[in-house]
Amino acid sequence: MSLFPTIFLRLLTTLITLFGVAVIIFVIIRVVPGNPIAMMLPPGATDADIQRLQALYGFDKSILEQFLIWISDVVRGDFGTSISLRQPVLNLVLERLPATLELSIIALILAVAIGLTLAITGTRLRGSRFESLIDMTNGIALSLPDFLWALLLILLFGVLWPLFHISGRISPALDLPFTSQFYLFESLLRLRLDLSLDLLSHMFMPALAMAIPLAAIIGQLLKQSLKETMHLDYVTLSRTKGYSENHVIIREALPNAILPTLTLIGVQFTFLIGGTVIIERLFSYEGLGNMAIDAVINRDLPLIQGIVILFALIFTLVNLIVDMSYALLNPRLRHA
Amino acid sequence: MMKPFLSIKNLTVSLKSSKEPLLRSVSLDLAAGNVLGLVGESGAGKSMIGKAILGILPQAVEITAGEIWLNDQELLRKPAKERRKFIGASTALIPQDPLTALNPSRRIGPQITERLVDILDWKKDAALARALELLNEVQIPDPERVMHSYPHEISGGMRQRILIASAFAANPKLIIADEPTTALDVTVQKQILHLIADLQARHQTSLLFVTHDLGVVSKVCQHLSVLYAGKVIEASEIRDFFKNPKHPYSRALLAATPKYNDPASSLTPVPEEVIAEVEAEIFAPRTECSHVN
Amino acid sequence: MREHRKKTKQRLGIRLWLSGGWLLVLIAIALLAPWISPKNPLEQDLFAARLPPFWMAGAEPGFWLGTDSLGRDVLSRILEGSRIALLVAFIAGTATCLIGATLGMIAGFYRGWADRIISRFVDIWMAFPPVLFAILLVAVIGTGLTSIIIAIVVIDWTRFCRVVRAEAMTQGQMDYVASAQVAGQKRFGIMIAEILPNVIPTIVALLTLEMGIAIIVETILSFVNLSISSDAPTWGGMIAEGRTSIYQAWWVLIFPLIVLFLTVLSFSQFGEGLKDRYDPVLR
Amino acid sequence: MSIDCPVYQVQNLHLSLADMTQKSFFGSAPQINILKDISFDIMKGEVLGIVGGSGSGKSTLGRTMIRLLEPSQGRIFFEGQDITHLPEENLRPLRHRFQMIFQDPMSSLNPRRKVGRIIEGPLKLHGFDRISERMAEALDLVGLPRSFQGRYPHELSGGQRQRVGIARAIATRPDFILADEIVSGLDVSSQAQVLNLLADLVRELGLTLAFISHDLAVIRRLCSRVLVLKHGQIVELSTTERLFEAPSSDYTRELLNAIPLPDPDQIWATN
Repeated sequence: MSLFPTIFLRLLTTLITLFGVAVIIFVIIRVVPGNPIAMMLPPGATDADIQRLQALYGFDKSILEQFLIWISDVVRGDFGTSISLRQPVLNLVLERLPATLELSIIALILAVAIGLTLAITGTRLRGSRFESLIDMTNGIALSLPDFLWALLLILLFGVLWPLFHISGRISPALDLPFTSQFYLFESLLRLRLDLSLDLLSHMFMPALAMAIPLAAIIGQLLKQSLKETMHLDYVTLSRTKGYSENHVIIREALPNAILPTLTLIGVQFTFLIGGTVIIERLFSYEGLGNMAIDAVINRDLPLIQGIVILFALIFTLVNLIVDMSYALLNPRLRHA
Repeated sequence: MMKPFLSIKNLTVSLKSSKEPLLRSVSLDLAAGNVLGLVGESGAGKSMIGKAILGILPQAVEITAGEIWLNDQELLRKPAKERRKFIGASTALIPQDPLTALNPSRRIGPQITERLVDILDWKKDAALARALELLNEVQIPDPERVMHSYPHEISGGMRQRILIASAFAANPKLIIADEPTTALDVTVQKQILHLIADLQARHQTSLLFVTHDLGVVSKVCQHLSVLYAGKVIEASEIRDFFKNPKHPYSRALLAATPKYNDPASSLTPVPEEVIAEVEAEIFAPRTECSHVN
Repeated sequence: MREHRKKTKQRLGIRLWLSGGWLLVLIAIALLAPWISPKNPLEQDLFAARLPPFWMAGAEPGFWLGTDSLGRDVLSRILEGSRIALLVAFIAGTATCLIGATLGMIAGFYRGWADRIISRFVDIWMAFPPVLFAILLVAVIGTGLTSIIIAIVVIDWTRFCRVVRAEAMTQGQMDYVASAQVAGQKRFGIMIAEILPNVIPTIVALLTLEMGIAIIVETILSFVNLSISSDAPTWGGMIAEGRTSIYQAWWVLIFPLIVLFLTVLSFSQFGEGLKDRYDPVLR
Repeated sequence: MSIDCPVYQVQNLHLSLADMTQKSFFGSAPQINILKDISFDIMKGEVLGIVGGSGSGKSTLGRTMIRLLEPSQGRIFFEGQDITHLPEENLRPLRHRFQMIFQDPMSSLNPRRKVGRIIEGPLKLHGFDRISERMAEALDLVGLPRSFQGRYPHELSGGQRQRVGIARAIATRPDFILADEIVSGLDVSSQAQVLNLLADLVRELGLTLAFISHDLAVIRRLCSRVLVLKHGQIVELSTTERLFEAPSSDYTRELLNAIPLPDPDQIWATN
């Protein structure tokens, strides 16, 4: 299939997915039992207050009308104003997003690094006792979610051997010279390594908690894919040419074995970002996830809708990038 | 007889886990410039011998006894790194399945020249020239374009030619062909077999040819060894073998091989008693096998 | 080969027995909780607040694993909490499995429009961060056991759907499916008689994994205090409370965490163990 | 159905499939025609060999005859009845009268069903009586011990699994069996056993067979007539004797000359 139609097809499905998310989130809040406005007001509110608010937020119109108004605003970037924080949703979200993105990227780097080493050492030691050891650790890491790993890490490195920080994003005492919300990247750019170190020591535990299950999945899948590739003739051929085992694994088998894992990393990266919701809460890390939970507890509908749409946007974008890079990296598709 | 370039003495290979032998003290010699066929049904262990020589035995299998002499050097006692380099420099493999024998994410050119440059320390352009020369020798149209293209852009038969060119490019002393034409159509197989035979004669390379097809062996090899369950049950010169095979199993195998021009003696199943006899011989205490001359 | 296979079979057997054993213990505890728990899990006693476990100094007899900041016995609350955890695990796990696997089979076997629609829904679902979706659902529907179960089913059916669909698709291309068609079997008959038996081992492994995940989701929900009901003791509630007083009373967090850890691990390993033990192809 | 009426009559058969790799988003995928104007008959008790290289369309022809694929043009008569575009419901009652044996014994037997139940499958579907008896008979006919009915496919050898495939096909005593490259995956000795078994079954049960293979020596052993396919077209259709003694088409000659016989003195030069 030549590249152009695939890209067009992919964009179309992305739009459908986004639209689907918008419809579902919009409907869930309004159609499900319980009046959204009543949920938001403190218990003592009178009927008059409820009526007034309904008119203000346009809840008195039909669902479809409300949806159309809301969609037209969203397309123009206006996500409405948050009820509990009384600020435009977009600003709130954009202010907190960098923290979550940085955390997810660090987690991804950790996961890929651990997963890669697990897979390569597993393949290198295949057939030995160590291999079954690696498989077992992989199995355990895989079956326990990030939430449990976070609690374990908090206990181990927060209480027993307090090596890392277990709450907050940066030590409050430090003065922050940052202009953007991307503290980590900016601290690196400004070569303020002391700040970077402090940030990292705050981010390491939550990132590691998120990274362990993903590393296990990558490790298992890549090891399986590597094992299959190792049986193929071109790998055996390379061995007979006199190359060392490491050369054969890294130069011949890995580039082909990594391709299927790439798509998985793309999909799992979006789960990773989703995972920040609870992890940020556990580590009281001021990211988008933490704000999302408060928004739900305060029944702040516009903010909830804004965050969910944004998450969906990130998800579809990441998937699009992964699919495109898969096509470019894989020579067979590139020349289609 | 010329000094054998390859000489295997009582090679025994068995499964690491259950110690079940896959090769039972196999001995064979291959003179320089000669072609030896290894024949047998699947599971007889014929390709295991090739793998043992090249040091690419599967993970679950190990060599428990025997020696492999290549160009007067014993391989099994060599330290791993030295052995790997020595095998890389003096032998080559023609694999069975052309579809998986070329790395799909790399261009064809480097897959031919890399061994010359990395292992044999040739200069880059010498390696390039050698590769182009061999691609011509295997009658590949427009070798420049082929060097730059990816494996998926080339047909199965053509890929097998490239693999043969790549094997001969390093002018190895020994080439092991592991069922090189089993995956090809019969018409393409004929061209490939002729190609291998011509190149072998021209470069005077010793060739170990592994196949299950007695027809192919009769066309390409000068000597053959017949294997059953990891044991060489008969070794002889080609014409003697096809005139009167000595071992009952060899005779039964010949009768079982399909021959379109003689339906009467084609595809007759191997009788039970022959199987019983050869099994008894293999699992009996080690008597010197009379049929090996 | 015989001896080799026996060795691997032993190793797998251990995994099955260990995980199965823990789950049996847990079920027994859940059933007998009211009778075997030493103290009343809800009874508060501010004078006995934050007592350490029995082996530490300042422990009180009878409070084996110590008490939380309101003086409630940690051990009894864990035993009581196991009821809700297992209830959620079995009901939510099976419901998610039934819905997800059926949709996955239909999409993977019949392909065509069914596949396109179901896959589109899976894509949309995967665009939602699962935890946020769960919290939102429970917040909107209101807390309680049924709403938690609905939340788990609504989020996690895609896990089954994706895996079962892929498995059904690979099995669909095998010749034995064409052979059943040649024998004159209806499409639906082929799905049930030919494809399903080959997909069941994967479904069983996923089902037990899903039970473990259901407990985790319940724990997360009670962590953000959207749990079943404010007073009923749940592991998640204890962990949430333990997290806040982690420096003063670490045991309030550790013991429910260990129990949760072992339970979720046993659920995932039990499924794998069952599959290795009873799947004819692997035996 | 009168005796002299052929089991199969294939008239001007065409079949083209969409080439999904070239499918652009807008239009439908370009069609490649795989079978081009194929016509032949198969008489009762006959064994017709269908031979050709890979990509010649021989497997597609076989699957179209038993309606696993629907032809684009032309007609197929089975025992006088036109089954070309018969919908699946009407085809179903006929299905037990034409059966198929598959090439890959690993993928053609359901790995999680016992051998006994695999053979009983078609019998149950079409409401045969004495089902377990017929299954045991089928096992005897293919030379497998009756105790095998309790085993799983992965506990059998390649040759044994292929015999289970044959037992399943003959259990309903069909009027026609399609054998698609059933010996290509086997060793020479089990090839010989399976082919002998098939020859006996054709004689004993009076089966009509279409035998697909790329190996002419196997065709000569078993078939009374041979149809040679190249790129979806019939290049030769003649009795086995005439085909081997005096092949009329160049392609058949090329195929014959390409086969390496187990005889060092055979002249085998490339033409």
